[in-house]
Order: sequence, then C-alpha cells, then structure tokens
Amino acid sequence: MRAGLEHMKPFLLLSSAALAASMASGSAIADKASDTLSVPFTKELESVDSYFNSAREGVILQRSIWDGLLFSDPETGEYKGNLATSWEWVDDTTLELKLREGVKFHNGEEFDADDVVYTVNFVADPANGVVTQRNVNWMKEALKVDKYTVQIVTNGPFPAALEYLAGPVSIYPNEYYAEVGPAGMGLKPVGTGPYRVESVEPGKHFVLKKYEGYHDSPKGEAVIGTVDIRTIPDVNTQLAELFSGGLDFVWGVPSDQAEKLEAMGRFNVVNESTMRIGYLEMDAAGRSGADNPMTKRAVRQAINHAIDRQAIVDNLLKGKSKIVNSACFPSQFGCAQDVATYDYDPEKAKALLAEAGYSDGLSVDLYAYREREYAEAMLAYLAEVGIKANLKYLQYSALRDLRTNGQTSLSFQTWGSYSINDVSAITSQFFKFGGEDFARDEEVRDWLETADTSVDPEVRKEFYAKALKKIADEAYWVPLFSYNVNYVSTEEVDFTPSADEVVRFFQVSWR
Amino acid sequence: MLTFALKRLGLAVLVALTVSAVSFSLLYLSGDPASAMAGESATSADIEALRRLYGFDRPFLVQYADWLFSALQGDFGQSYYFKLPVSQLIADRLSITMLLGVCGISFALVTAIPLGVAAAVRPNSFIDRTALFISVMGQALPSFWFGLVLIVIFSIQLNWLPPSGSGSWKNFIMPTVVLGYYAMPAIMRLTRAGMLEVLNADYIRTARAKGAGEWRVMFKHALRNAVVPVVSLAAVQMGFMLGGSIVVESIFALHGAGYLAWESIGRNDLPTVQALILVFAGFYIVFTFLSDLANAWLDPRIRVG
Amino acid sequence: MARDIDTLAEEIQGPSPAAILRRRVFGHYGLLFGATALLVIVALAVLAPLLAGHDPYAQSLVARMKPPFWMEGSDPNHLLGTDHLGRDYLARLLYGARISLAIGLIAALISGLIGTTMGVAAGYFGGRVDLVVTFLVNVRLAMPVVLVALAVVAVLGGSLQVVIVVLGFLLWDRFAVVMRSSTLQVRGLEYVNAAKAIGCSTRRIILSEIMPNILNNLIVVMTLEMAHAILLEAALSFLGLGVQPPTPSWGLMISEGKQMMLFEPWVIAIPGVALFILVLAINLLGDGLRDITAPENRS
Amino acid sequence: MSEEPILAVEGLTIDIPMAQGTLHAVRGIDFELNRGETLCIVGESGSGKSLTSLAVMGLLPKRLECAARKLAFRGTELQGLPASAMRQLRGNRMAMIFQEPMTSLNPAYTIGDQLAEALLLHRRVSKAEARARAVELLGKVGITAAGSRLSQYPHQLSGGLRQRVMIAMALMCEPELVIADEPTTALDVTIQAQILRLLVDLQREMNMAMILVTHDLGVVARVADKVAVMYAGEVVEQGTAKEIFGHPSHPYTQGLLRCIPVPGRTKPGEHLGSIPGIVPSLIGKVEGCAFRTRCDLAESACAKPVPIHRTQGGHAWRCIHSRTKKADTERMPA
Repeated sequence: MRAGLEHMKPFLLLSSAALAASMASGSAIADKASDTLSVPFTKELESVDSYFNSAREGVILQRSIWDGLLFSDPETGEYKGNLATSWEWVDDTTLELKLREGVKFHNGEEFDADDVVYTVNFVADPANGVVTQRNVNWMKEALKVDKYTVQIVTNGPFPAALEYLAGPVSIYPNEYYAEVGPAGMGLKPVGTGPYRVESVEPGKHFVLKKYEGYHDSPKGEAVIGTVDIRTIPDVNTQLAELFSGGLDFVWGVPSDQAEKLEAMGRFNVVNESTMRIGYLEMDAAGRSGADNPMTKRAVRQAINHAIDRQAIVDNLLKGKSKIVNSACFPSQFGCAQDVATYDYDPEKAKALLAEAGYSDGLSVDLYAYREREYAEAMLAYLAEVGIKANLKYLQYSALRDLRTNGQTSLSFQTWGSYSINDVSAITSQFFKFGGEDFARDEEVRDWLETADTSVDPEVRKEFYAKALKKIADEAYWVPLFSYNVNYVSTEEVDFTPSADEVVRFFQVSWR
Repeated sequence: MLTFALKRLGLAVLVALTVSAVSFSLLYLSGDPASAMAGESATSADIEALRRLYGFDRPFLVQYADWLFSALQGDFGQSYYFKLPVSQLIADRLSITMLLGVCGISFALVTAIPLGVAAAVRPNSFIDRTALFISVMGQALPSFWFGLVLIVIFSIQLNWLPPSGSGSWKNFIMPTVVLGYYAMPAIMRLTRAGMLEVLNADYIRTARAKGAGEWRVMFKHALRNAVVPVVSLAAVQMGFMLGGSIVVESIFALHGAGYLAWESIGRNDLPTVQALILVFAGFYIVFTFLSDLANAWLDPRIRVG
Repeated sequence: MARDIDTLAEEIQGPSPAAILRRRVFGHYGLLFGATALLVIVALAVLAPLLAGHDPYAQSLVARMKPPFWMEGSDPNHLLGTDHLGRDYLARLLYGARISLAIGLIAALISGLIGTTMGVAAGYFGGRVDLVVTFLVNVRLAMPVVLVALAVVAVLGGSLQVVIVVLGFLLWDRFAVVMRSSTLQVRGLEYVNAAKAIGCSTRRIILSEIMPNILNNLIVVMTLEMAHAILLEAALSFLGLGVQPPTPSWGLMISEGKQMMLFEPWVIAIPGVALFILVLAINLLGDGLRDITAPENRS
Repeated sequence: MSEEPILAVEGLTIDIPMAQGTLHAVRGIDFELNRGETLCIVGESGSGKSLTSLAVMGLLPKRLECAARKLAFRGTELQGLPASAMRQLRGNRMAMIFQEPMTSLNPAYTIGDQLAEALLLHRRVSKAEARARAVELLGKVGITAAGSRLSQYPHQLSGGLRQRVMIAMALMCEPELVIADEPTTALDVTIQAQILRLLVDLQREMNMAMILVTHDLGVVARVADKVAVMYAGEVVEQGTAKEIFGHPSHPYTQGLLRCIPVPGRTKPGEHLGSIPGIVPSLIGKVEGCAFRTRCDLAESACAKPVPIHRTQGGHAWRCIHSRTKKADTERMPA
C-alpha cells in the first residue's frame, strides 16, 4: 500500500511519457493529425438554439454557429461590424443598421433584412418564451427599410444595445426558422457562423465542421476543420480523457487539479479571470416567508461578516480570482466600487445576530448548484457564528425554478453577465422585481431603471452607484468573489483565453 | 404451457400497472409541474394558464388515466428540460443502456457459471475458495468506487482503456466489468449450490455408469439441470442491472437511460423520470416473464405434464 | 488410551449442541473475520469522539489536502491527512462509520419490520393474504431501487433521516420472501399444530411458536440488508442525492475526493477501503451465520 | 474353467476419511464371477454392499480410498487404469442398474436421448440406429408402444417403467457384466417380482454375469448361483447358493436365514428370528470379528484375528468356529 501510493505520481508521469511516445489508445480521434479538436461540455445542453438555453455551453456554441449584427473585439472591447456593416442611432430608441451583402446561411439561404426582422420580432415577443428575457426584452421590434437596411426599435432608451447585439442576439434564417421553430433549430442548427453543425445528439454529442463559405467577418475564419464536443459531466473524467488522449482541450478545471497538471509539464495550463461572480442571495423581501430571518438587515450583515472570502479565494479559487464587494464585476460599466464593505469578523457577526434576536443562532437552508466545496466552506463559516445552514444541492434548472417561485431564503449563486461588460447585465437582472429579485427594493429598482434607460453615461454611472450602494448598505447580497477559469490543453493546441469566459473555437489553432 | 404463460402475462401486466400508478403518484406529490415548466419570467397567471393547458388542475385519477393512456400508445409527454418528446429521448438513450446490460449480464454469466461449476466440482479446493473470495469481494465492492479505481488503473496508469464515452467497444470494457461484477456473485453462488445438489443426484451417477466422460457429465447432464434457477436469477439481475446502470453510466459518462434518469431527477424533469421508472420496471417485468417461459422450456417437468 | 474420554463420549452420544456450535463458529474463518472486523468498526464508531482528536466539521482552508501518514509532507496531527476543506480525514472517517452503521441498522430494522410482517402473514395465513403479499413483492422488485430512491430523495430533500426512511421502505422484499418461505416450513410442523389444537391465539402462535423458529433466517437477512443499505446510501450520496454535506458520509467522501483522485488517489482509497471492509465484514458475518445455523443449506 | 473369470476381486478395502477418523467401510473382501453366473451380495444396510459394487464400476466418490490386491475384469486390472480406458468399459462391457429409478434418470432429457446416449458413447452408430436399438430393448424389457415412449420424459413414467428403462439402458451395449444394486427395493411389491424376473431372464438370454446386491434373501434363494454375505464391511461367508442355504456356517448367515420365512418350512404363526444389537462403529482400528457384539457364540478369541474356513467346494466363512453346531442342529431339516 505504502509503496504503491508513493509511487503513484512518478508512475503517472512515466505513463504520460509512454503516451507521448506511442499513439493514444483512446477511441476518439482527437489530434492535430486528424484536424479534429475534441472538447468536453460539462452540462447537458437543453437545446442548441441559443435563445432556448441559458448555459455557458450554449454561448460557446452560439458564437461558433451564428453571428450577431455586431462583433465586440474581446481584447479592446471595440465594436466592429459583423452581419451589419454600419449602424447609427436614428433617435433614442431606433438603431438603423446597414447589412452585409452576399452572406449565406449554412443551408444556402441568403442573408438579408428579412432574417433580421424575423429573428428580432420572434425573440422579442415574450409569448415565444425565450429563456433569458433580459437578452431580448429591450427590443420592441425590427423594421425592414430595404433588402439590406433594418431598424431595431427598443423599448425605451437602451444604451447597452450594441453590447447585446454583439453578444447574445444572433441572427437566424427566417425561412428555415419559421419552418422548424426552436425545436428544429435545436436539432439541426443553421446559422452564418464560422462553424456549421454536422450532427447533434441532444444533450450529449455535437460535431462542428468548418464552414467553408464563411463571410469576411471580424471573427475570422475557423482554422481547425472539425470540433467534436462530447458531454462529460465530471471534470475528473474529462481530465482522465485528457490524459489518455481522448480530449485535446478542457476548460473550467478546478484550481487544485490545474496546479497538479501544470506541475506535470505536459499540458498548457492558462488561468484567466472571468466576468462571473459568486454571491449569496438572501431573501430580504420575505418571499419565502415573512418571518424569514433574512428579512432582517442585521442577519444579512452578519452573514456578510461571517464568511472569510479572502481565505476562500486564496485557498479554493486561486488564480486570478479576487473578492468582490459590489453586486457586479469590477470591470463592468457602472460597477461602483466605493460601497460599504464587510470584512471577515465573526465576532461582529455574532453581535449582529444577537442584535437581530438570534443570539442562540438560527437554522436556514442554503441552496447551491455548483462548486459544492465552496458552499461547504461557507457552511462551516456560518456554523462558526451560530447559523446552522443545511445544504440543498440542486441542478441549476431545479434551483432556478425554486428561486423564481420565491422558495429559497439563502442561496449560493453565480452570474456571468453573459460576458456583457455593463452593470445592466447583472444588477438590473436581479434587482428589478424579476423572479430572482429577493430584495424587492423599489428605490433600487427605480434607480436602476433610470440608469438602464439613460443615454448619458454620467447619469447611468450615478444611478448605478446609488443602487449599488444601497444594495451594499442593505446587504441584500453577499458579493463573494470573481471566478477564474483554468484552460488546459495538450501541447498541440494553441489557444489564448479571453476574459469573457467564452471559448471561441474559431480562434483555436494547432501549434 | 399456454395457460401458464397467460397467467404469468396477466400478473406481469398487473405489476406494470401498479408500478406505473406508484411512480405517477410519487412524482405527482413532488410539486407543481406548471411552475417548473413556466420558467423564469412567468407570472402567476402564466403558470395558471399552463396548468390549465396541460390539465394539471384536473383530479389526480383523471390525470393518471390520461397519462397512462398516452403512455400505452408510447407517448410519455414532453421533457421539461429538452422540450423534446420523452419517448424520443429515451429511445435515443436506451440502446446504450441495453448494450451495457447485455454486456454486463454476459460477463457475469461467462465468469460466474464456469467458476460456480469449478467450485462445485471440487468443493473446498483452492478454486472453490478463490471463487468464494471473488464473490464475497464482489458483493462488498461499492460499484461506483470500483469504477473509479478501474479508471485510475486502466485509463490513467496503464492507458489501455478510454475512461468515458461510448464510441468504441473499448469504452464498454470497464463499465461491463463493473456492472457484471455486481451481478456475478449471486449467479456464481447459485450455480455452485445448484451444481453441488445436482452432482449428488442419482442421474449423474447413472451418466457416469454409462461411461460418459467428466465434461459430458458436467455440462450435458449436470449443468443443464443446475442452470434452470440460474436463468431466472440472471433475468432478475438483468432487470436490476438496467435499473442500476445509473451509477455506472454516470461514472463512465455513458449517455444511457440511467444517466438520463439521474440528470432528469436533478432537473425536476418529471415526465422523463416517470417514463424511465416505468421503462426500467417494464424491463424487469419482461425479463422475469421471459425467464419464467425459459424455465418452463428448460424444465420438462413444467413444460410437459 | 489413544482417544480421550470426550471424543469417546461424543462417539457414543454425539457432541452436545453447544460443542457443535462452538466448533462450527471457530471453524468458520469468514464468520470470525466478519464478526471481528464489525466489532472493531463498531468500537471505532462508538469511540469516535475519543479517538478522532478533531472535530469532523472543523475546517481550516490553509491546511487543505494534507497527505496521510505514509506519504511525504504528512502532518502528524492529521494521521490520514485532511480533505479539500482542511478537515481531518481520520475524524471524518470515524464519524462516517457512525453514519454508515446507523443507516444500515435503522434501515434494516424498518425494512425488517415491514418485510417480516408481510412475509409471516403471507406464510401463516396463505390464501389471499399470500397472493397480495406475493404481488406486492413483485411490484417492489419491479421498481428500480436506485432510481426510485434518487427520485424520492430529490422530492423530499436529502438528509440522513430521509435516506434512512427511503431505504427502509425500499429494501423489505427479501425479508418478505425469506420470512414467507420460512413460515411456510414452520407452519406445518407438529408443535404449531399442537398449539393450534390447544386453542392458542393466532398472535400467540405467531409470536411464540413461529417467530423464534424463523429468527435465525431473519438475522441472516438482516445482516445482508444492512450491508445492502450501507452500499446504497453510499451510492446515493456519491450521486449527490443522499446524505448532504458536510455530513461525513463515506459515499460523500468518495464523491468529494473524486475531484483529486487522479493526483491524490488516497482521497478515494481511504473511504473506499473503509466502506469495502465494513460491507465485507457484515456480509461475511451474515454468510457465516447462515452456514452455522443451517449448514446443509449453504449458499 | 480355462476362461478368465469376468470379475476377480481380492482383498478389496474401502476407507472413508471422516472428521472423527477413518471409517473402514469395506475390509478385505474377495470374490470371483464367471460368465453367465449370478452373484448375490447380501447384507444389511451399511454393510458395504453398494460400495463394493460402485468400486467395481470405478464410481466411488473421489474422497473415498479404495485399494485391492486384485480388481480384474476379464484379466484386466482395473486399478490404475486410465480414466479413458475405464470409461470404455463402463456402460459398454459392464453396466449398472441403480436402486432409485425415480431419480436415476436425468429429468431434463427424454428417455430416447438417454437410452441412445448409452449406445452412442461406445459404438459408432447413427442416432437413428441408436434409437432403433433403444426401441428394441424397450420392447425386451416389456415396455409396450416403445416407439412413442422415446420422446417421453422420466417424470411422465411410473417407477416400474423407469426401472425397466434403467435396465434397458444398462443392456444397450450388451455388457458382459451387469451390477444391479437393489434394483427392486424402491418399487411396489407387486412390481418387484416382475422386474426381478425380467432381469434374470435377460441375464440368461444374454449370457451375462450379474452381481445382484440385495438384502432380500428370498430373492437370493431364487436367482443366485453364488452368494456372498457381508457384515460390517467384510464378506463373512460365501459359496454357492446351495451351500449357503444348505449349510449356513457363519452365525450371521444363520441369523439372517432365521429372519425370513421359508416356504414349506416356516409354519404359519411361527416367530421369525431377529438379530439383536446394532452394527458396531467401523471408525478407527477394527480388530477381530465385527459380529462378536451380537453373536451368541462370542468368545474372547473373537477379538483376535479371525481365521477363514474353506471347503473344497469354494464355501468359505470367517469365524473361529469351524462349523457351528447351531447350524447343523437348528437349520438342518431332519
């Protein structure tokens, strides 16, 4: 036993050397020689149709399969034309765009204003049930001016429009989409993007092929011929596949494993920060019950003081993660940093609890859907100040249902803002009386509304700051930390991550 | 034989109906499907509309009858998560689970029967003790842990077998071993016990007295009689195995019905879970029914007379 | 005299029942091993607070993933190292034994109560009662255990109590089957008829004539179902729908350790081996008890 | 007779290892059997009759230890014979009929299959030929509608019919030696006589040697050429039937003969004899006459090795008494 385990690691290295020498025995064809990049998805994607999923995996596919009207350069944040070539605000609520000519969808359908109009009008209609309404509900409708000119009309002034048009709003072929609908699109997606979809086995296997007829987009042409995506739910299995040559490229590797992989010297390990932040959502509004302890500000502040966020960042997240104090990611437009902060102070937390009438402690359910170990670490911190939290670990969709029904009093959430570098993508998402708003603070809502709809950046900043300050003062959330992502690949793969947590297959190449 | 088959068929149908009722009510109690379906921005009016649209406001029995009637026609409703017909989803995933089940039970039989026979031929010998040891180990090995250990050894250290997926026959080796090993001990023990009993039977002595060789005695005369209870056990185990493939499928990332079941439970995808419970129960029922028929066929005392 | 008096006496009278039992028990290595190992585990679980030296829930993020004593860099304060949150692995293992034993024992008691009641009723009364029980057993067997358990736990929420009750209500089938056939055997015996003849009440016949005679089978099934329940709990917890963290369930420890198993195999090796030994011990004990109480029915 | 005896057994011992020691189940027995002869081995349960016959067939369970100075079939020493050669003999040149017809046939196969197998194992014949032979033999053993019986399973036949099938099976290859181990014990009394008659007729017809193991002296009197009386693992007396019945010389034989009614000799209402006591344990070292614990004539010398008396006619008995008076006075009719 003793000798066996001691020799485990050298043996691992040895076997990897043997692997490098011989060919991989893994069944999947995954390497430079076959021009196939094999990658895993962690989640079973409910639908490939990007308007009908809310997963990171969906965003990744969306960027490869479809194009937006605009493109946002991941490095500079500058907007470039993609399916549109130029754009102009006609008034506060009307954006006119000239469309690129000669673009063809994967099925041969020609791209023109009809596609934009159909797509926008379809997704903007709440009755069609786009999953993330925030992405589309700012649009009122699209109007065709001529074959290559459209106008998008917004529901009131919406300064972040360009960010959304470069992000989640992708353009679908009108004839095809009208015929097959979201279900058909999910099974056989058609777009204009750098990759076309060769095959879809719902939830488990997707094969992308380079689209040879790709237009002259700022995204650039795809380099790798085939991207083979399999759903492998367990990171650990993903790594095992990486070792045995079944995968070329894995992301979202937890920091412990990433450190070990880096030490092996056999893989490229890159850490990049992301826009995703983690936070605890507390039922200040009493949606889950008016007598809920979370309705008391002192309790919420106590929880803020109880958790040693720095220790969690230093020991669990590592990498480029930082603690956050405001209810947004620091780089986002409007994310005010001069808000009330709560340092780790268990004594103060206990005092606050006593003040709220819980000197004997209290019991609460803590819901979580990812990073069970972070949640567990927080359980222990809460226990130290006398809050007995029972962990309820659910899948995301199940937890989302509970939240929208207002049944959670304390939950560990994360939000990646769809990589939109604007506070409207996060704070406004959660504090404007939506299903996931557990603060229900009218003042905050109104400030956010003002900021969201103003075209003056200074006004926006001012009102976002007001809202964020009140959120911090009232301790509606416990903002925890920003996430980082570890990207691990074989040495054959050349990839530079961007800070938006989106893997762009068309920018991956072989070394 | 025919009346026997019909009686068993009647029982099987009754069992299936009961299981369907149990599973339906189980999940019926689990909460409001309408709000689960409605999604993020739904208002209570939306949810109410959905409730009426899907008939969730009707009495329990009406809903059950309706569901059952559709289910009998192969329509299990739509998955809340994938928004696809459940029957299509399951059909899609079932082949892997079936393949796994067939491989698993074959592995179990192929290892358990010879071991059981060998152990019975020489009771208390080295081989008997080895067989006993293997079966005792198999009963105590947590299959999820065994699967992980196999991955560490055969995928990581030796790099012989792929740790996940279902693309090649190599993918099925480790899951087969894990699943088969789970069923093996019981089959082995029953084979051994059956052979021990049969080998003491007078007709074995008769066969020897005729001058039949040892192999002929073992396999033609003894095993044929000892195998009868093993067939029913194997069928039962096969049924269990398909239901138990959840663990194995999740470890080896095999996208079979078991894995779908696990994920669907987590996602509150009730129609899928309901259908899967019924499908797995159906398998068990069909297998036991078939094994009863096989038994009757193997044992002339039931078949004729 | 070549032979001593005892063996001579045995030859004439046959050995005393106690001597037979003693010889069988001490000649049965599986039984001895199982009983000893189980006793040791029970002792460790009972004495966990004295032996552990740490609170199994006390986390220390700066002292995470310390290796166990046989590896380099180990901390003598943490013999089996620490887990991913810096909790003492030995303490969690010892307290985990309590969880496993409690689940096994209580679940087996619940299912034993249900199954025995059904089995004895079926065997004793026969007729319609028997038909109904047999049918229920068939229904129960047709339900995929893991799937149903997962679904129920998902509905009710995972906790120790829920898992115990769910397992208790799912694992009664073997009790019912074995108790039914045992009762059938005993029912036809002379002394039961005699008890009936002198007008004993049904309750009395079942409790004082039948139960004592099927008790050995009951105990054997009890041990096997205990092992079954322990394994199932571990599997459910491993799948995330069993006992919830931070409870130190062994299944959960394996599930959590899985993250690092490629690099630090000991994190799954330790709870895995513990689980294996516990289940092995209980199974061997059960097999052994069956062998010594009914050697003619081995296997 | 110049021809080799069909079977010659000398000094056969069978030991059974047990937890408490070795059980000496058969201790040094001798006999010889020629073509066409019937040897009856008589004795009570546990006397080693069945073990002896199994030893001849080479069918003793492996854990038993069997040894003999000589165990020859037509001059071929059977001890140490390769298993394959032994198989060539079994069922082919020597065959056996067992006590329990209800369980001695394989329930999973038809009568036809099992009969044919006996022939197919030893002769290069087609299945059809084997079945034809089966029909022929079923006819011979008195089964009507033999052709349709072939496709029946054992559980569909009565005990008597099954035993007839067993006999037919034993005779499929026309063996030179048939060993019948209490072939009628398990049958109804009315059937017993029929089966026995059938067996003897067939033995004569085919000119086989037969060993008939039985505890029924009435049967012995009717069919035996030679008789061997076994007690506690030894042949205590053997000789021609005539001598055994005429001059029983061992006290045990005499006791046995007293236990059966003899037609014409036993008066109605007369008490039959019985032998008091139980057979001694054969575990451990057994010395002297095993019957001494139950023998009226036991003396202290009986505890020592017992001499064997032989007459010129081949009659032999194992007793310290040369020929007991009792035998002459009580059993010899005036």
